[in-house]
Amino acid sequence: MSSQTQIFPDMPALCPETLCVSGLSLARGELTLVRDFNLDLAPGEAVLMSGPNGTGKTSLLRAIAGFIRPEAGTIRIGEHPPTIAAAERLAWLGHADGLKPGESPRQALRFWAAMAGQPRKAILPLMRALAIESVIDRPAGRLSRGQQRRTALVRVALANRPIWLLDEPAGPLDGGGRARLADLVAWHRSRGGSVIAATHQILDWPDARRIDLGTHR
Amino acid sequence: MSSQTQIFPDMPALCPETLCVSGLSLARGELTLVRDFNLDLAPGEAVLMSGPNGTGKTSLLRAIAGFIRPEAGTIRIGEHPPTIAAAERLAWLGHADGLKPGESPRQALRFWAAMAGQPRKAILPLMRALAIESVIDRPAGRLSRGQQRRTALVRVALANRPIWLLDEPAGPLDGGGRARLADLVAWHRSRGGSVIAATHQILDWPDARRIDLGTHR
Amino acid sequence: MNALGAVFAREARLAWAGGGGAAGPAAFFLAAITLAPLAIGPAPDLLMAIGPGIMGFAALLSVLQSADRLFGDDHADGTAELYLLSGATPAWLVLAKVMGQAVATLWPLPVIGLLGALMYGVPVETALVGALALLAAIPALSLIAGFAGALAAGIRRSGLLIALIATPMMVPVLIFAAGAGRSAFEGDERAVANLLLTLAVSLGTTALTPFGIAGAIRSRLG
Amino acid sequence: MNALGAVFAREARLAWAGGGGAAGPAAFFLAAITLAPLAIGPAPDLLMAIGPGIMGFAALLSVLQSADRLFGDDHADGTAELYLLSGATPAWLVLAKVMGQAVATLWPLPVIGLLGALMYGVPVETALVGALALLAAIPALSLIAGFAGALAAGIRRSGLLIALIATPMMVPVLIFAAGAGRSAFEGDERAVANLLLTLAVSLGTTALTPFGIAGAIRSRLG
Amino acid sequence: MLSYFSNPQRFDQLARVLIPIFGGLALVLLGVGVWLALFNSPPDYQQGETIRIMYVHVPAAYMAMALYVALAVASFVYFVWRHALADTAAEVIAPIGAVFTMLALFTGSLWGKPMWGTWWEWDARMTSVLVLLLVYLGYMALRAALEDSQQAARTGAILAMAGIINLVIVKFSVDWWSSLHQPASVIRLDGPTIHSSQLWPLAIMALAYTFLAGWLVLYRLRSQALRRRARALQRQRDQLARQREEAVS
Ligand code: HEM
Ligand SMILES: Nc1ncnc2c1ncn2[C@@H]1O[C@H](COP(=O)(O)OP(=O)(O)OP(=O)(O)O)[C@@H](O)[C@H]1O
Ligand SMILES: Nc1ncnc2c1ncn2[C@@H]1O[C@H](COP(=O)(O)OP(=O)(O)OP(=O)(O)O)[C@@H](O)[C@H]1O
Ligand SMILES: [Mg+2]
Ligand SMILES: [Mg+2]
Repeated sequence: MSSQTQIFPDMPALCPETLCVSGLSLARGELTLVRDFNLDLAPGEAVLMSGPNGTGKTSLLRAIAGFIRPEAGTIRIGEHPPTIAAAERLAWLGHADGLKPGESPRQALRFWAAMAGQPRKAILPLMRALAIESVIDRPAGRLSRGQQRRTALVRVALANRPIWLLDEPAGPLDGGGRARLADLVAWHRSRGGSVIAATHQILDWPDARRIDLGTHR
Repeated sequence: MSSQTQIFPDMPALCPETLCVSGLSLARGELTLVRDFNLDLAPGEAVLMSGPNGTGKTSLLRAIAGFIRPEAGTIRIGEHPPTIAAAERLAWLGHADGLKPGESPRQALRFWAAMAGQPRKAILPLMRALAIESVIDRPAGRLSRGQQRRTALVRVALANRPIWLLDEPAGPLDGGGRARLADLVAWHRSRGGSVIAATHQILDWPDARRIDLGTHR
Repeated sequence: MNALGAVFAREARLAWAGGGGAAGPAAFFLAAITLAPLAIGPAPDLLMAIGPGIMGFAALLSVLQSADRLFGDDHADGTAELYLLSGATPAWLVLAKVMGQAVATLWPLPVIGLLGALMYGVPVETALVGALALLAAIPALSLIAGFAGALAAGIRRSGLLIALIATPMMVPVLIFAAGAGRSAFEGDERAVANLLLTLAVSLGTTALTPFGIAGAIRSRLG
Repeated sequence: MNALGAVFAREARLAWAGGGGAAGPAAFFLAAITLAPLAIGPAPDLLMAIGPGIMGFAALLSVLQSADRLFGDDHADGTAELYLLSGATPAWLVLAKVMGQAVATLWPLPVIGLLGALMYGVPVETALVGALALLAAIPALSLIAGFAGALAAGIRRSGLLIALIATPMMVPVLIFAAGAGRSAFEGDERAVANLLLTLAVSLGTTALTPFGIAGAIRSRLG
Repeated sequence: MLSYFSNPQRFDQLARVLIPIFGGLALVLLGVGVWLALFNSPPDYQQGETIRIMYVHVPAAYMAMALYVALAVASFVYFVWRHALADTAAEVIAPIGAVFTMLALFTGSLWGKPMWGTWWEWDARMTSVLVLLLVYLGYMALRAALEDSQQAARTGAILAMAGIINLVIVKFSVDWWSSLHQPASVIRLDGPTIHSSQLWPLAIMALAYTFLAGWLVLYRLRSQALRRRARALQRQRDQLARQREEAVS
């Protein structure tokens, strides 16, 4: 796919990984949110998860990442349950962007590149891919909501991990930002990566599977 | 309009108010964001403000609320500049929802009703109008993003003030939530209220004026 | 219920919510006066001599502990904007807020101060004077802490900055409040004068700091 | 640069960012040892006797002050999740984090402790022993504060909770560290033993608390 | 008057004239003062030669307080009239004041060793100067922690104005607390109680310190103002370039 070369051709290769959720039930407090949920995600696939507010999209993503312990069912990333071993296969974008107000995107992304063991030189192309290279040295606390979100998306891409878990990635993005996100996801999939995103926006990612968690229940 | 009776017919009448922004220029740090911006908002009107991330929508709303001092130009709410006197005419929804994690919507809304001098009995109908009456006693920290946003919208409506300033009101809302927000806004306008909202979503509020801050610059 | 009453009640409720409540500063106070003898050593006459002073010092630190959350949370969660647009006079509003928290959480301090002084071997009358002085000092201490907290709201590691800003302004209260205890201990008749001075400082602070706090909140939103 | 080095360096950088840095705990320490005599009174022999103890006590409080931000900020801004998914061993990661902050911000404490002790009229050798004891106590104090901070991350008024959780665990360090200064003051040869014990507690804490902290972070995400 | 000099150009002209005058006066007065203090004044009948430390110490203590007053006044002017120059003044005064405070502490404790036998005494006056140092440090730390310059300016101004209470503490602390320190002997309602052979060198040193501080403040103020203007010009140029680009495309 052409978007691969557009974004950053020198990125080290990705190790594709499968995700398999079977018979998952989640409860929060008194409430059962998700009952007997099944999902198979092969390399290169994308899932767009929608559903009314409060149905449990965020909870489901957090369970897959291993932050919430499910009531029943299994989650497998490759062969592992979501433990530290499997965590290295996931890239996470939550409601919060994980930015420090005093740290500029450049500083933050250099740090996350080092954490993921990825080369720094990927930072600038990825910032460009999300059209925020001009704010690279502005403290994150002064960025606009959309600029913060884009910085967090760069962090996700920078980790170079096969499975992306994105919770409302497009909420604060403008039209251009959504298009650039779609390109980024297409690039990731072309490299063998996969994505699960919870969203209320209508994102047109080509041949993404759509799950409505509301009707599933 | 029928939505008025649907939502809460017993709400005390609203005192309509005009807003007039003329020749406004805003700067943040070294950056000039908005130059010579003009806006007139009569009772019953709605303005939907869009524009690329980082153009200054949030900054503009904050200036109108009196949180940011403009470089040049004037802002008038009725006859007043945005001071405490004029503040009583504004209802504010920022990026943050203004909720305390340990407080339930019922507790929080009772508090804000008392602050605004409005009757408590409006709380339940408004919660119903946004379809979150079922979570009324759940601590806000455990609500989903969309539920939190809806609670904040109830707070805005509850204050019974003529001019609403909404920063991305619909970001975390599902389709149903957006429809209910549209109803709420229609009800507010039918009572003589007006709204300025910054948004990246396509909200279909009937005959709302649309401003693209990106092209304005 | 009017707006100020609502703010007062909410602040008291939030201070109690989450199980902390009055236990918080009280527990810190208790921890501090328990640790001090461990650091200083068990010599009884030494402890007796420093008893009234340590009570004042520990009370000051307990009040400082909760200062960063009082206005810092409002700054972070968007409540500060809402308060400024609420139409209530900002100075009254912040006074209600600080007092709501103080009334809900700080009343045990004089009681523990009394007990603590007795545990340090301080005579009963001296301990009583000390406890009264603490009571008189609480408004001043919590308003000054609130002022520093409003200035530093939302700053990383604001706790330290708050302590640095607040302590110099707390010096007179500390001198008078601890002085009351000490003069009582030394059988000096200045105890009453010190007590009255503490009260006077508290009144003065109550009249002035709310304006400072309101100004600080507004300036931090810009 | 490997992951742990990166965490260490980032934490040190964040501690310095925004102008606070090493000045924070140091300034608090200075404020505490300045206020104590105001509360206790100026009598020189009294101050000399409590000098070593007050230094240990004030150092403990300074370390506590920054504890709520160390893990609380990560919890609030979503960094905690990212750390857990980073693939680095959590215990090592938190150790690097705590040490990064400690190295960046706590090194002035022994220096000010030395100066402070001299200002309290403590003899030079005693003051030196006290400063060494502070140095030896810093790892233990900051790790215990970090543990309490991780347990209380994101809780309203976590500062108080942290103080409550941490102080009992800090008792041994405080006893040995302040004990070293006091024994030196009293010309007691137990000074060296106390110094070594402080160091031993610090080493033990370094070996154990990281697991506790990592577990606490994970449990607070659920 | 205020608004007259808040104009950057006019301030710059004025500063260019005043800076050499202040610098020169400071140099000359310091020379004379040091000569008088060290060689041409009698040793004290009680304190002997150590009295000479006084000529360094007392003016430093006085500058520590005077500069805080200046800081508070500049902050007040900024807060009410929003002259950017007043804020810059506050910004540059603080570290200079802190240095003079440290000098007062340092020379005071040098003096204390021969006089009282200790470097440091928890005496009211000394302690309150230490507190004044904390006030300066707190002000600088708050400003440094606020990234937005407008927020730093307004918030700092509020703190500086509130901090004026500490001068009251410094001034009256002697009466509140039992004290070893000299009671005020120069500035008294019934005239100075100090001998004229000591008063003269002291007065000259005080004047010298004042001009030194004035020179430091003006110098840093001018360079800060120039930096601000350079930044503004750069911004203008960038914006013009951007507009030209837009016009072309
Ligand atoms: C670090 C220690 C010291 C500090 C912080 C300090 C501070 C001050 C201050 C703030 C003043 C100005 C008082 C005013 O104008 O009201 C002052 C004046 C003075 N100090 Fe010190 N002082 C210290 C040590 C000493 C010592 C050891 C002596 C000698 C015995 C001394 C003798 C004086 C004298 C004679 C004056 C002039 C008093 C007057 O005319 O008001 N000081 N000092
Ligand atoms: N500890 C808890 N106790 C009770 N209910 C809880 C708890 N935590 C979460 N909930 C509820 O669980 C539901 C699921 O929340 P979740 O955040 O997963 O929803 P979501 O699908 O992401 O919604 P949104 O679209 O609004 O983001 C919500 O209704 C919430 O109120
Ligand atoms: N203190 C500051 N210094 C420099 N630049 C700043 C400062 N504060 C904000 N900015 C910049 O000002 C711009 C406007 O931000 P604002 O939040 O108003 O944008 P927005 O239109 O609301 O964007 P979004 O759609 O992403 O929410 C951003 O580009 C931001 O980076
Ligand atoms: Mg969600
Ligand atoms: Mg915005």
